[in-house]
Amino acid sequence: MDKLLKERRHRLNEFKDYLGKKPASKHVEIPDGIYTKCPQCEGLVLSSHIKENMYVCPKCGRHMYISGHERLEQLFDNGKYKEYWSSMKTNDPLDFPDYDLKLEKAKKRTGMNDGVIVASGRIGHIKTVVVVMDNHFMMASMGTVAGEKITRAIEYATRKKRPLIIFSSSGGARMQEGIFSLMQMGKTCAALKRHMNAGLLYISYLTHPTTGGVTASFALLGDINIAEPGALIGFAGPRVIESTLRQKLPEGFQRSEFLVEHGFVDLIVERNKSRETLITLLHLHS
Amino acid sequence: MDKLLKERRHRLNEFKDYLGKKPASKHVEIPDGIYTKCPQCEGLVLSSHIKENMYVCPKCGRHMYISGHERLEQLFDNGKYKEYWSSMKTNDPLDFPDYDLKLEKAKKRTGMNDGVIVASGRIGHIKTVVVVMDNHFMMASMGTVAGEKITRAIEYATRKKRPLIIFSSSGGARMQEGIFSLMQMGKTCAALKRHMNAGLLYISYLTHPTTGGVTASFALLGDINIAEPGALIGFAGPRVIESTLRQKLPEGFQRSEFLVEHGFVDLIVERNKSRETLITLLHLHS
Amino acid sequence: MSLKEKEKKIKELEEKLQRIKNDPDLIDAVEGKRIEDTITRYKEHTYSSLSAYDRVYLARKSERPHIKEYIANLFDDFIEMHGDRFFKDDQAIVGGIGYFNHLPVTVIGHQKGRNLDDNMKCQFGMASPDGYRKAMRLIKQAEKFNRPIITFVDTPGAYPGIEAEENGIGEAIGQSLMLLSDVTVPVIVFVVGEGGSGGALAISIGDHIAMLENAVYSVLSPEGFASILWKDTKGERVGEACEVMKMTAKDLYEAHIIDEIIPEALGGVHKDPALTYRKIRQVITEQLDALVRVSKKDLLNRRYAKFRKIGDYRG
Amino acid sequence: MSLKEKEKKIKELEEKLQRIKNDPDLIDAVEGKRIEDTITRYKEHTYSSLSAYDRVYLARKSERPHIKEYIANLFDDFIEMHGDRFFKDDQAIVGGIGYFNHLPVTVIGHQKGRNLDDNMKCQFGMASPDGYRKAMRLIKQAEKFNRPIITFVDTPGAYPGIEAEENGIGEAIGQSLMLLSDVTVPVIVFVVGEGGSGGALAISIGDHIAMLENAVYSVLSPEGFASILWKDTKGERVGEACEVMKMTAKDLYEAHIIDEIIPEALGGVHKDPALTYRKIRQVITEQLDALVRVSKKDLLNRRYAKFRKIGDYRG
Ligand SMILES: [Zn+2]
Ligand SMILES: [Zn+2]
Repeated sequence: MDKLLKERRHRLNEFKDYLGKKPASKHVEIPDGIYTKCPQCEGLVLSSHIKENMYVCPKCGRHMYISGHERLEQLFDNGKYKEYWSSMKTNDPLDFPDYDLKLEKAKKRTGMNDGVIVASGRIGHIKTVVVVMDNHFMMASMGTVAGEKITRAIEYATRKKRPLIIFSSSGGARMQEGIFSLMQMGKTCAALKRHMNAGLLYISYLTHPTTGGVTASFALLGDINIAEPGALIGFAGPRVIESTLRQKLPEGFQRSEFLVEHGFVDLIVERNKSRETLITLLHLHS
Repeated sequence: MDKLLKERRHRLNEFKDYLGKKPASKHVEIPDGIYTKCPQCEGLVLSSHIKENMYVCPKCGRHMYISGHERLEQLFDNGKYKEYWSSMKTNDPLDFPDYDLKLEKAKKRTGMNDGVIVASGRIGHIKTVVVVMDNHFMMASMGTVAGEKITRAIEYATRKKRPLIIFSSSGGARMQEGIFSLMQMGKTCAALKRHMNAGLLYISYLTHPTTGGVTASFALLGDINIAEPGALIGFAGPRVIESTLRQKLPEGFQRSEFLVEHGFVDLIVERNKSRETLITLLHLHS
Repeated sequence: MSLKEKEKKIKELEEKLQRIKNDPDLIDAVEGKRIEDTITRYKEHTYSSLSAYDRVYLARKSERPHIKEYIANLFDDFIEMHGDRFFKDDQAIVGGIGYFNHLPVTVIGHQKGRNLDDNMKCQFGMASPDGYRKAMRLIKQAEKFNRPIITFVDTPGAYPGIEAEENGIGEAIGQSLMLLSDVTVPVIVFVVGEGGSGGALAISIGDHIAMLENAVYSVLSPEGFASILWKDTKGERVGEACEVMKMTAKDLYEAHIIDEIIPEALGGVHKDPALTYRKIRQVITEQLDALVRVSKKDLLNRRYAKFRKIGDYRG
Repeated sequence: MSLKEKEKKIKELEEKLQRIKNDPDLIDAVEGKRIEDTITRYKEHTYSSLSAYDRVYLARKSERPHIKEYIANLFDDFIEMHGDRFFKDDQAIVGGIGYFNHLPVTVIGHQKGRNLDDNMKCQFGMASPDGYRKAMRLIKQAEKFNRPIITFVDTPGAYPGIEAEENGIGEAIGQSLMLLSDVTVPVIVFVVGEGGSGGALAISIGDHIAMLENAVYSVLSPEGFASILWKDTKGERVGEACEVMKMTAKDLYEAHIIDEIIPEALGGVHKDPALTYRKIRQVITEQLDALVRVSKKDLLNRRYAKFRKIGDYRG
């Protein structure tokens, strides 16, 4: 048992490494007017071009980080939407050391109070509730604020009989809120069941990276699951698994294409086809 | 494509071999008063002992053929049950050459008009509808008579709000009735759905061998699936698969234990525990 | 002469005629017309007296339209959905959502490949449990959103393999039969090629079953049938099996197993797919028009009765 | 001194006392009693001042009763059911039907092994998707037959492996959460050992959540927590993590995450399991008595509200 624990500790350490360092897309800063190096093909592209191209590398198609609000602007008709509950903040239920400082830093960096944005507006004329997880805010990990906002978004969609789209991207449950974070998984899924029972459409849109407690709650439960190309989607992080099994993982493990092959994602949609595809799907279900 | 067809032909030929020769238990005749050689351990056992032991080899536990009526006698309280629709006969819908002769022969051998027996009575005081497939009648293959009798049994159970137990054993669809046999799969499953919708218990009891169209219709759809030890249960016959793949099949492939391991059978119950287990289950659901 | 040989002869004649036509020295218009008429008469004769065995040959022709062509020609804005949410995305079954006219429908069908590569990917249209579980997921989704379901059947049968057995191919087919028998939306079935065994039946429980003129539908392939019942391993009695099995659209229509026969062009649907698409379109229009008016309860009761009555027994 | 070391010391003292007692030359009755009292006081002191870290140590003790012991001691005529009907029978989850008093109930729980062989079979209680899908099958069955569900939670977390990811461990946990949140029969949850992460939560959505005195329940193991948040790879801050995570029964009761704490014998449930079984039996009796009176609608609304309200935010 001790050995197991040691191993587990080791694994989780690696997981931390992964969470802290991996998502290369997170660190691609795109200042206007200069060149940006694509983390995949290493090509140099004018930053303004990348932005125009919805943060997809025009050379290799790599889907890089796009902020939540930019995504919403590109998605809604005329870029217009209403945001909800943006001022919600956590009460830090565990009174966790230095958590307030971390939150403050994330807020300064992103201008948001949490990594979850809830929006409502029209997409192809159809009133739709949209949730976006912006992983520039503490990896968009799910604490009580994320859980509450997502739950309210789902309940709002159910009440108004509207379709729901959730763009997932998350490091999983927010450690600093402990068990309260874990419980958000149950809370969001319970709300989702009521949305489903009402015969309403839920499209889960998985983006890079979606792991842990978000993967294991609402992210794979869509009537339709869509993924962006090459996104990492899994429960346990690849390094955790690799170090547990002490063997190389198969090529493309836990990437969008792998999830299609294994039956968990319906379709992979490139970002520039996103709005068009969603409009078709919303209309097919309206 | 020609090669595929040739291969398919070859496979099916092997399947026929299997259907015609394999089920060793089928050919173990047990005349009273003399010794019988167990097809598994090859031990010699007094035939009367085997009969007393419900046709289970006392040396190695091999479950041999037991006639439908003997099974029913051992199952119902005081061995008492009412049989239904025993006089039903096929009209030979394809007017198939020599089918009438085959039926006549099977009837002479078994005293039955078809391999399916429908019975009703009390098991542990609980009124229960029971179907037994007796493979001494043309491998208990499912033609229009079997399909109709099973459907009526299910409908009767639904109407009377009674639990249903089906002891499967079959070579699959009855070839001589062509498409009419195939359609019995849909018919029985449709009836089963209504039994299920009524919140009633269906126990599927799989015995050696259960293959083809019976495996692919009602046999694996039980609320609880029970199998006798060592029974062959599969859709395609093992020889068909072996000759398609040109490789040895894994040890124990398609046997009861294999089905438990792969998640399709709840429990393996030895024949002498059969009545006791069913009584417990019926009571738990009454 | 087998249909295959006759078709070869027709092809040769047509090529000869083409050569003659292109050479003004060799022929005048009248003679050309006479040769052409002869060919036409021969074709008409050939295809108006097809044996059941000939139909099997036509039904299996790889030139016939496959599911993706039916989808492209009958539905708009089709989006294919993937995966069973358990294990795999089986390419032997294709499914998705699209518009028929302006009505959203769910489309599900077997997929055969045209070349060896495709054949391997979709296992010659022989689906595994994951294929039927994908179909079931889409059927439940259709029910949730009250979308009619249209299926296209074209398979030699379910896949016979180790993994298919491990993952419960029998259970998957049984579940599919049970689910379709009770799904509260209209289900329209088209048997467009080979309707083989339980693998075909699994997506063929519906309110209206139509079959293409040269399609076949049977409990087992005629080769398997001859082999099992007559120990015919050399394929000598396959033709006889085709006849005795009553597996053609006409036989099945007469036996009240199917509801309608969809005409094909002379020589098979692939000679003029548009003709058949038009007819299929008409059938879907008529059927949806009628079926969407029926209450859910009546729909289920009628579907139940439709399969319930199939049998031929006495006593 | 860690609890492990203290327990070692207690064991040594008790063995010594035993040796002394068995040798009449060495001791008189009075002195024996005095030594015994000293040991008892030391034990009482030790176990009445347990740190969160100590609880984690106790919660993971392999001597604690496992699911099969709970089943054997609380239910009659239990029949274990196997398999998910898709892929496998995962030994990390045990489920079946039995009587509680005379009421049929469905019992589901994680299974840890006691020896290495068992550990391997049931992956130390870390379930794969097939385990959660087996649980879901039994939950739906319980709903069909209107049977209350009782779960026993004891897992370090879901299994982190290639096959588990391939087969959708995340999807399976999510589905399980969704299903339990809406199942129309009473669900009573007992966290009896380690309640680790999503793998524990997946079968912990219920109407009444009870936790054994020394059980723990957390978003992640304290080792993982310290490692992720404090980059503590040597386990130096695990004790601190245990405190800050608020993972003990008492912490969770105060945070209104759980509804009740079930007492354990001094030194842990394994020292006197009967005491804890009696208490669990009493909780089930009381809860079933109350819950079966509630209408299905109210049951679901209350369960929804129970989880809905968990959070701590402003604005
Ligand atoms: Zn690039
Ligand atoms: Zn023997």
